[in-house]
Amino acid sequence: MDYENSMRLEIPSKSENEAFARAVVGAFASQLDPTVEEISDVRTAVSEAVTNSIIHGYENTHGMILIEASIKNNLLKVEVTDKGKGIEDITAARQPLFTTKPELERSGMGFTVMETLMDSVDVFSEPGKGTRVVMTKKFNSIA
Amino acid sequence: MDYENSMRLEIPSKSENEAFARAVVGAFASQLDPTVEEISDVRTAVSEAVTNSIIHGYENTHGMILIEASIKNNLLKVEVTDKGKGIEDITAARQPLFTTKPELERSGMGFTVMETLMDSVDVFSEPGKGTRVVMTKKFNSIA
Amino acid sequence: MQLNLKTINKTLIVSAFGEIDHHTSEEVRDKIDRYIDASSARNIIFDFTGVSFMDSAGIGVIIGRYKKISPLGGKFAVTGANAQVKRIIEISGILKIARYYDNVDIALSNM
Amino acid sequence: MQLNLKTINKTLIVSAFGEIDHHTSEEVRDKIDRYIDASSARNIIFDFTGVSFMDSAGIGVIIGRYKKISPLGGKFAVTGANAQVKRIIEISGILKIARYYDNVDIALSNM
Ligand SMILES: Nc1ncnc2c1ncn2[C@@H]1O[C@H](COP(=O)(O)OP(=O)(O)O)[C@@H](O)[C@H]1O
Ligand SMILES: Nc1ncnc2c1ncn2[C@@H]1O[C@H](COP(=O)(O)OP(=O)(O)O)[C@@H](O)[C@H]1O
Repeated sequence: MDYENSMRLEIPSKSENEAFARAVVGAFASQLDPTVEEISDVRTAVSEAVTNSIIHGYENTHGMILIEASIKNNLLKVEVTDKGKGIEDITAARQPLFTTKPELERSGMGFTVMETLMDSVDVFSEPGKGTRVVMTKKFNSIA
Repeated sequence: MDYENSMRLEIPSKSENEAFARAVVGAFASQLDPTVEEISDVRTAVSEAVTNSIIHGYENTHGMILIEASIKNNLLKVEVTDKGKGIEDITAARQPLFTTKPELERSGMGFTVMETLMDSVDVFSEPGKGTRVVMTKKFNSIA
Repeated sequence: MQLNLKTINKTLIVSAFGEIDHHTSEEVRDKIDRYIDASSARNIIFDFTGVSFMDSAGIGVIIGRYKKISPLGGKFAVTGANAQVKRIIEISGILKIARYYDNVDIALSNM
Repeated sequence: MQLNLKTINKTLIVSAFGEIDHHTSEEVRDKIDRYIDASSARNIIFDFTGVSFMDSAGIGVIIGRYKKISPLGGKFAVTGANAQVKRIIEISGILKIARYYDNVDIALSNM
């Protein structure tokens, strides 16, 4: 039987919304009857992507972040989109330890964390236009 | 000091999203450092409004529900909007025990619950166009 | 939605677990009605000890079951509600048709 | 973000409570740095027993403190992480610069 659901959340780029964003996607994913670990992985990956939009995309100025999630059977897709400054070199940005904000003590591990915890991570970005991170994860709890 | 935040959530009119919608607004309201009772009140009111959009607005057909919430200092505003069938007589609809779906064992207490638990409830509706319920609640936990 | 149903002295004790809303209420209703039809229960105790959340959909379920058993002269009680559920029960006026008891044992001794 | 800081035998024990992300990390960082500057601590134990969630912002905090104390020859340990926090610690490669111990007592006896 095919099961489908979706959500679309818009929030302002405030750092207190990092916790809110991961809570929302975690609650959405809970329909998949996930294990604690699966939910943790999704919450962590969302936290990384949303934080990046706040710090790097909007550089702590005001902007909106769009978080879309959809479920198709046991596959979760999460997209985090900002209209911020964008990424010059996506391949470089995805390298472990690469960061353009060392002064903020960023570890450069955000993309690495997303890639490790999710099954796929795609990054679409254009300097001056914004960034979209598309992540998927297959949940094993329901077949 | 002025504190502001907002969120905008769109979900399809599926009954399993009733629990998700109240969880999201509950998580959003938790910034207000609420009491357990304040959070319960908001969760319950959101559950009523979203359920009404699903059952009465879209009559269990497919449609989108928009849930907007904003915080200004200690005031929470929640708006639930559907593009469903609308309400002919809003005054009648708000009466306790009034329901157009007795066959679904609706108690007709939805609006009464919202009015009791929130500080204000405004209903805007046009037959054939849709319904918007606007609710506010002042949280006492932060001054 | 987990539901435990058992009969003691012609009183059906319904113990629900989880959240009762429109989404879960249909299953609750169907299970109770099938049980009532197959049993000799006359009275009903709704035990909410395991219910973390209920909205007016739950009220509809309670009133519906009341309508089903009251013609046969059955008694009706609710027990074990947390603060949120109690609030809904109070707002709904259900306490005009059902008595509230702290727990199932006290309710049973009043049936 | 609640933080408990204490020094035992020149080892600073940082016990954090709650969720460590970009939003909360600044406060964590500032509190630790002020404490280090005012104390005679040489080593640091990060105790995560009270931390329910951490993302890579927490890694930044740990590495930053490591850079602060390592020139003085200090030792570095992390303890008490739940499964989610442990995952982040593993992914980050932090275990190349810090040892992991199950609890603070064991960590202390290895400082
Ligand atoms: N949403 C975004 N907008 C603009 N730049 C971004 C965005 N996300 C990531 N980046 C860039 O990619 C780099 C690496 O990101 P990441 O691996 O998450 O590490 P960190 O956030 O610790 O810097 C960032 O330093 C930044 O330059
Ligand atoms: N979103 C909506 N769209 C259309 N009609 C609605 C909507 N919300 C409420 N109504 C109408 O108002 C009536 C009363 O609503 P309510 O007090 O919540 O009771 P109930 O949902 O139990 O019927 C409903 O029976 C319905 O006719």
